[in-house]
Amino acid sequence: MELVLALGIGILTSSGVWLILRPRTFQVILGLSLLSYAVNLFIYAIGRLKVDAPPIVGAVAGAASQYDDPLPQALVLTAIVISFAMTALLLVVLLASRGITGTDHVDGDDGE
Amino acid sequence: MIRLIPHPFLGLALLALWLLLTQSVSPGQILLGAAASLIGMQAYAALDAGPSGRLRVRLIFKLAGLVAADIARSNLAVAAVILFRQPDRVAGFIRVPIALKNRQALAMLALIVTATPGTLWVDFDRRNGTLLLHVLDLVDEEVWVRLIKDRYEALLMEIFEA
Amino acid sequence: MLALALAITGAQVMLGLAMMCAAYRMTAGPRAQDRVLGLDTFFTNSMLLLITFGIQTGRTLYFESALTIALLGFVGTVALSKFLMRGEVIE
Amino acid sequence: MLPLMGSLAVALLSTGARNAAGLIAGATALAGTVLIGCLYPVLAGGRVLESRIAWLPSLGVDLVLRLDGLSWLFASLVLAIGFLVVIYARYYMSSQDPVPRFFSFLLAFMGAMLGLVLSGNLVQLAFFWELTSLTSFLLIGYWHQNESARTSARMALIVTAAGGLCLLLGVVLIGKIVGSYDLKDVLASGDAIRQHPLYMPALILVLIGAFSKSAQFPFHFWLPHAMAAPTPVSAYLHSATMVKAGIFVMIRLWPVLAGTDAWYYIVTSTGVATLVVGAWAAIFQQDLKGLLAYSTISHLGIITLLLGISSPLAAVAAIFHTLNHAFFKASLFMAAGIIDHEAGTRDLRRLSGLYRFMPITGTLAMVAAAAMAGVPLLNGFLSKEMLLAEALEDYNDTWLDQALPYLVSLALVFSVLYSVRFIHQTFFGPRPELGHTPHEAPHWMRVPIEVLVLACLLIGIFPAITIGPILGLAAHAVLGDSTPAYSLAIWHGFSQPLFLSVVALVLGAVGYVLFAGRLNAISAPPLVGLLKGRRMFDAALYFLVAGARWLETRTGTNRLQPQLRVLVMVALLAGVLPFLHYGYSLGSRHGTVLDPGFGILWVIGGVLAIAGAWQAKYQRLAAVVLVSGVGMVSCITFVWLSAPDLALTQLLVETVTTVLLLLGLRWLPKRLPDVWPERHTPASVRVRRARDLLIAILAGGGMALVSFAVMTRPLPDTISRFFIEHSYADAGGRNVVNVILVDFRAFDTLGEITVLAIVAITVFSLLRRFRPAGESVRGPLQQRRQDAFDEAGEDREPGDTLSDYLLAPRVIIEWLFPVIIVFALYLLIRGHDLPGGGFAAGVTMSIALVLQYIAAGTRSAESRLRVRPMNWMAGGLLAAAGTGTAAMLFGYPFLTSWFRYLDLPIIGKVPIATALLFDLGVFLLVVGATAVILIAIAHQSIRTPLRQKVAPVEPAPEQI
Amino acid sequence: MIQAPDLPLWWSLIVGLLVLAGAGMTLVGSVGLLRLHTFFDRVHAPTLGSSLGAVLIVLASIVCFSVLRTRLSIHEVLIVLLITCTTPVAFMLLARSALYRARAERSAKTSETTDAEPSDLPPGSGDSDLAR
Amino acid sequence: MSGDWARHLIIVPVLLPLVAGAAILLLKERHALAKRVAALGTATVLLGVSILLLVQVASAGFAGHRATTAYLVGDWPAPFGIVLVLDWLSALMLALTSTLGLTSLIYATARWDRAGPRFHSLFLFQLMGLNGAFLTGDLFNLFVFFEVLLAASFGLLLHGSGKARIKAALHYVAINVATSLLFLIGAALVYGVTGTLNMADLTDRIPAAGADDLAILQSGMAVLGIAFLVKAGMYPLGFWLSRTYSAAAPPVAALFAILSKVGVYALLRVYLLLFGGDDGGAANFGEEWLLFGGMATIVYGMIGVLAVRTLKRMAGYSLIISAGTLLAAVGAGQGDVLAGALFYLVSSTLGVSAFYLLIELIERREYDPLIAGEPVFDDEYAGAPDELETEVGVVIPATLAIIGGGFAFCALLIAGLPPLSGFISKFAMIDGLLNLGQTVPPTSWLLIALIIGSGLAILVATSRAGIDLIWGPSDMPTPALRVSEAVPVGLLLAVCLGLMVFAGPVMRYMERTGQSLADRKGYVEAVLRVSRTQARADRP
Repeated sequence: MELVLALGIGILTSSGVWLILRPRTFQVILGLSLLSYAVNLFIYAIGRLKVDAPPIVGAVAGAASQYDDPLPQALVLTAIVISFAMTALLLVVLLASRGITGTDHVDGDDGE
Repeated sequence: MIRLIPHPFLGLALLALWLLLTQSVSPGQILLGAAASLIGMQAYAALDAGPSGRLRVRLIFKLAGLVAADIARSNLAVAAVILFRQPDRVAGFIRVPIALKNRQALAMLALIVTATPGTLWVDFDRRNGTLLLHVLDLVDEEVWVRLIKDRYEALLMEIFEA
Repeated sequence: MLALALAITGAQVMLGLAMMCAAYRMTAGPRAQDRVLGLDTFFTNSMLLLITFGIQTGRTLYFESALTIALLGFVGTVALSKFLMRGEVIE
Repeated sequence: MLPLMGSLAVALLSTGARNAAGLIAGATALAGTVLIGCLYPVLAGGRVLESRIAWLPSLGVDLVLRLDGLSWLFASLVLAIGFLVVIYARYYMSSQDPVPRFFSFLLAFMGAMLGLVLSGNLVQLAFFWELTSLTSFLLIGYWHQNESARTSARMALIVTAAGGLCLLLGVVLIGKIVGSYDLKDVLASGDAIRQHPLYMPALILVLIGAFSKSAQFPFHFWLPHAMAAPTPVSAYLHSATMVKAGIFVMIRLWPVLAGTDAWYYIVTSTGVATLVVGAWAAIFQQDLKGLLAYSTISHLGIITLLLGISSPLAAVAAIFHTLNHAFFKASLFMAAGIIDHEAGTRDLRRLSGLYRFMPITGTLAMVAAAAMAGVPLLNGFLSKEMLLAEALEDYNDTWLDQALPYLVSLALVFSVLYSVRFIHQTFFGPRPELGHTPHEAPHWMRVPIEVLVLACLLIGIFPAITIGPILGLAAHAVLGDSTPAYSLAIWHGFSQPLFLSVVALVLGAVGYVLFAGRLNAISAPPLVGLLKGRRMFDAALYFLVAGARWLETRTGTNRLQPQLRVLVMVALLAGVLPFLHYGYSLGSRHGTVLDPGFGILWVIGGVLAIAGAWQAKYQRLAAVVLVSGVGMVSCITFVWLSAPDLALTQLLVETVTTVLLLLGLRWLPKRLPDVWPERHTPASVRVRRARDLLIAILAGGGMALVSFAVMTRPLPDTISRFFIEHSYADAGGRNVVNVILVDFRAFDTLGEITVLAIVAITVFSLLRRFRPAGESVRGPLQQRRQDAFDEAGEDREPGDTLSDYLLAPRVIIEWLFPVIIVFALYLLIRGHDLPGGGFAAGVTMSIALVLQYIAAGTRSAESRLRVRPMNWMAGGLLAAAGTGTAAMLFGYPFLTSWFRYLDLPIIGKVPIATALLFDLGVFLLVVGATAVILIAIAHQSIRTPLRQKVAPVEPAPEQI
Repeated sequence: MIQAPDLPLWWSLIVGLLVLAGAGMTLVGSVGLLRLHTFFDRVHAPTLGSSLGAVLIVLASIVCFSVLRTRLSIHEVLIVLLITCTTPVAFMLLARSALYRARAERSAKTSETTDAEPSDLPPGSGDSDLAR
Repeated sequence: MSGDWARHLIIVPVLLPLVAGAAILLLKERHALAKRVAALGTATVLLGVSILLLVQVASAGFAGHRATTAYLVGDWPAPFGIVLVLDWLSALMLALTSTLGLTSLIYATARWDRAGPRFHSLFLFQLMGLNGAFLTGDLFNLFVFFEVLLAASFGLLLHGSGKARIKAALHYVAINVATSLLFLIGAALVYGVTGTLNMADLTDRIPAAGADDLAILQSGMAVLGIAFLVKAGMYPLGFWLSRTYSAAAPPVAALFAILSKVGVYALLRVYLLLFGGDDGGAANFGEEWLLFGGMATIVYGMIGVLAVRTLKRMAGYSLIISAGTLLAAVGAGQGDVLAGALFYLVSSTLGVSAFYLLIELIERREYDPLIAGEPVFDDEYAGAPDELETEVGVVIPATLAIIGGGFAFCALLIAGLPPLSGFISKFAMIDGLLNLGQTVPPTSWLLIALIIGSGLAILVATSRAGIDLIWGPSDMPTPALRVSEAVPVGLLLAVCLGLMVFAGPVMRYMERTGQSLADRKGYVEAVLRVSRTQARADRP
């Protein structure tokens, strides 16, 4: 499981990095989306993997080892929200830039 | 009262939804659910989607049963189409004249048609009341037209416009 | 017990394969509508996978995720379809 | 410090108040002079006055005003000559000039200079040193409408300020060697300094500072250009005071720095070079002030040379000459100013015969020039004698020592030559061909010159009475007990120096007679003229700037791609280096058993991600589809790995993001033309792609390795244990994740929703000014075509296609509206105990709204749903913050939560928690913010038709 | 992780079968995506998963949880209800868009498409620059 | 109860702008005056509060008590809940922020706040983000406040719109979003090894980290460091800085002057706290990188300052220089240097801030900042540009003189020449660098040379530009100067003047700050031992 997830994170990162290095704004935005998926998974994975141990406690909390580490989850939630906000912002800036420079190249000029 | 509960059926449905969601019928949840469904109703009323009219509940169940059976049957049929290639299978568009005018009824029909594997609601020309359907296994156009008109449209007409 | 466990795992594998098919459509196209169709199928299959997961663990916690896909999964498809048809999502 | 206050007072005067300004300036300088005069007896009694104000005690820097003989001498020089210059300037400056500014600068300079000479702390000295540079910059640039004034001022500033920084560093080093910046301590530890390994750097740095200020070769070039300043400034700064600052520092530090070979070679050779070069160049000047400027340089060289010799006697001579030079050079500059004023030119070739018009000025100038040339009975003679004596003295057997007499004599010849030339060409000869008749300057303008010349005479004739005690005092301050016996007599008998003096006088006069005519024809001094300091300076600056530009384009970039590439690479490097150092190892934790489903899932995830990356350029829609597929995969992963909250949120955000991206896609060009034709991609591009691919793979590999390494290690005892244990007991929630979000770490959440709010505002603000690209203004092709079809159809009306299209979906979506809202409320309420929460609920709610927009269109949706998202947002923020603040009212810290179970009849136990209120705030805000973002983008579409009215007429449908 | 909740044997067999059947149905539907040749054929296939497949799996879930918690657990019905409402919406919209696009493309190429279409639908012309 | 309120003072710098910003959102655009008054009032109160806090810290600290105080947000005990920590450094940064905030805001009210909607809210949120980042004692909370301040900075950067801003913003946003991801990765790795996010707790736990985990820990910290360095603008990560800041509206740029310092602050805080000690294998890790990176940054800044033609970009590069100087000074790793560096931080930030404000006054003659826009929502933004002229600016006769004087002032301040505080701080740094007795490492020499050289470069550049602009012949009309524009510049410069005059006490403060940063135990104790509110026990 760990290995698969690690590979998955790696692939997402690679794809994301490849995209943010591309010259089109839309590629960059998608790249950042992919990267943020990767990072979210990564943060999550840092809390170690546990199957079937959601951190929902009963009236009496069991030992901590019975639950998946809740803190990374909370962090990921925050990160998801923030990366959503940033994606929205980047998108709008992208549109504005596109409107004003007439191209969707990240540097405002064409050519690859 | 009407302003408070503009759509009683909807309200009940929402309450049921709430109780299903919470998986509980405790008094507290009923109260909360009622509150939630009030909000939901107000929201729906704000959409100004038109009066929901009187629905015939019994017929609805009948329709549901009918549709469920049809869906199950078509499922198998479509699975067969997929699994066993039938070289003589013809797929295509058919046109069905529809007399229904009520939006909600039309929407219901659309749901039924599309939810059933093998048939697909593609377009409906409101001005001349023609429905364009796509059928996966178009053996006989007339059979399909009859199916739609007799089985569903009539029933819907009764439910919504009677 | 084991039978059920195997059955569930088997079902998950089948659903996984179903998702693969959907993913194939998403990747290969050939047209945009095929991809969107693939996506919708992908979502539906995912939802089913989540339900089997709920059965597997005996927890109802995962139900909401499945329900959310059932309720809101179509929004993406709707938006994509409308984009294809009209060139914009909200007009 | 008096002058600084005076400067401020003058600065406040309006431009018209010239008399007042002059008066204040004069009074200030006079008061200073009197004050310092009064202090003389105290000093003569052998005391050193010190006053100390704590400033930076921890760094050993206090403001220390230290008045000893040397500083008294310089201070009185500064004040007295300052006073005279103020009087002179009052009449010199034309009535159009904004005089208050001038006087204000002048006084500021005076203050800085005083601070410099009075400072008893090395750092303070450097501090005021820079101040003099700055004020002199302002004074040189006073006539800033004149281009040369501007550039000269800047040059002077840069050279002297740079020198000042070197000086600073030098004195800091000295301070470090001594362990104190206090002058007293420094002066007491000369040996320690000279033996310290840091002596050399300190010496060189201090000397660079001093040389640059005192216009020593090769830093001399700024001085002649500084003559662009008004003449009073030249008289004051560039003869009497500022240039002497360098000399002052050398004298001040003479006891601790001098006496080594390094000092001797550097200082003496510089002095000689300056002396010779200055004198040589002075001969060839055609500009009156230029001549004086070069002569100043050469005289400064003399003083430097004397200091370099390192004998106590030479030091005395240096001090003496400093004083003398101040007197005669200031008067000469003033005289030159009068000449310029009256004759309207300073060109020696055009001047002549002025004596008949201005005999008094002429006489004064002659006396002063004679003093400069070293004619006996004048002060210049005395110090020159001392110089020659020292030059002849045999100190060490080096070539420099041997050559010194010859070089000095040569320079003296030159100096006689240019002095004679100055006088003769200006005052004698035929009537000048000037447009008007020059006459004598106003009396008060001459008074300063008269005073100064008188001083020259007095010193020259009665040296022992007039200057003797003062000089003695100053010399004692420098040399202490080793002050040599010296005599200030006019007549020392026939000695070698006298002989040389006479020879120089004669040779100089003869030289003038021989070469006078030829000199006028030469526009630049030979030999030295080649060393065009200014041009070199300009060229250096130019190359500096050009080089910087070149480097900036090479070392920096304005493009995004390289920046991101560097960022990724640096981060990668930073992440990998520790592993290279410590090695990469896996931990001992047993992994979880792989589920086949999970494996398949990630096969799909990987394929989708790669495909998405591949497609993103040309097939944007496909990429959006694929990326949302990846999102779904990660959502399922979260479910699988016990994070239902994450899954829920991820899913919802995923949906909104897709809609968002599609909204954005509408404004992007449909499809890009291939920049490079198939298979004709240039090699450079291919290399770049390969490189990026490599980086991407490395980055991905790094992430995979690191995460795997972490995941295989056992989890340390995390703070989460506390959360799990206290979640239900102390915070009343079963869903630990949600409790963390709304209670344990609610502060994070507060920040997070603020981010969302900010972004929403930003998006909204930005889109107010949104201008879509040309081709997307007209609306999508599909719409135009479908509208055209509707127009063409007989039984159709425009918009029919759309309404038919949406007929059934719209109704169903309307049905779903209340369902989704109830679902959202459900998520909100249950969040504390089960997956859900304010954020998920808020996004769900906003999806409900957006669905209505999609189905009904903006206008129609808004005619029915009046959303005021800004108010939602504000309300949400206030609710969340208010909940937290409420805790403070009860004396708890911000955001302290509170909950109770209420026992109600029938209903039973009901939990009441402030956390729910907080979550409600989150909910409201998220609804508002998401709605603002999506709706603001959606609104762009209905804004475009407004533009179409003005835009070129749409092509008719048939043409499409 | 191969595990399952603790159910009585018979119930577990029922649940297992239901799950397998549902998953199988869904798989068949998705395989249809691969096997069918035209878009309009393919669009029917996933309906299998969203109708019968979903029903079967949800049924399995209902059975499972009802037995586990020894009371009727029917909230999963919601999933079926909602999915029946939502997927058709998506498919309807998608089908219509596809039809428009097919038309547009055909009239651009003036070549045959596989779908027989009525002629009174919006015409299209050379918009090959549509986002694919 | 009233004595209790002093305890809550620490939350005010975060809470107040948030509440005020949100409340202002409720006001429609046409209530411009009310918004202004509210925003200005908030900024003033903030300044007051931050000064109070500063005094609180200083008086406690100088009296020999513990200066560091912690505040448990949510009343959860220290390593678990989020802690706000007020200590020498954070109090200093708060005061700096609120000073810049108030002055920039006053300046903005002259005209800039009407160049786009919702300016005041964004501005206040920006202050909130900055204050939060300076106060928090939690690594992830730091991330959140970084995002708050970044998001607000995006908004403010785009304020006024226009091509240059949008282009700059695109880069700025993209880079910062990527950087935020790095921050997350770094923070996650640190958590993965230590299991905590509280900085004090981290300090406690890091020495205990097994040798096996050290690589991961350092890797995480390094990635985290890169994230900070991007914000700080270190070469080669800071190419965006100059262009971005120069594109921003002047009051915004003036506030941004502190933005790059946030990165430096975070670095100081996190690194000195976590790796400052001598214990454990992770001690003093990364210092050389900082030192060399800082020096490279100075060089790049010098090159840039000399190369660029516009004053705004020059100001941006001088920010890079100052960031480089600070980084190198931190990397040099000595307490004495640190004190000087902190002084330098304050003085250069104030200087550059004033510089940005002045530049606009100088260059104002050339452009009109306001682009007309159309409303999206009907109630928004009732025709602001027309109203601008109705507000009469007081034209001071000697406008140009004041501007010129201010310019010279700023240039000196930034270049670090006497008589201003820039000089003192540079001197203090040099003094500190040489404080090693006999052996001064060559890197220190190099750094000293760079510190001095960079000052010179700034002098060369600003004197060129300044002379051309202020002294150069110009037939353009003398710009009208509003009081509300002159006052903030004057205020900033007055503060610098104050720093110079009271250099002694200020320096003492800085030294204590430097010492407190080295005193990790004191910090840890102050944070981890802080007690919860007593009445807590009655909670169920």
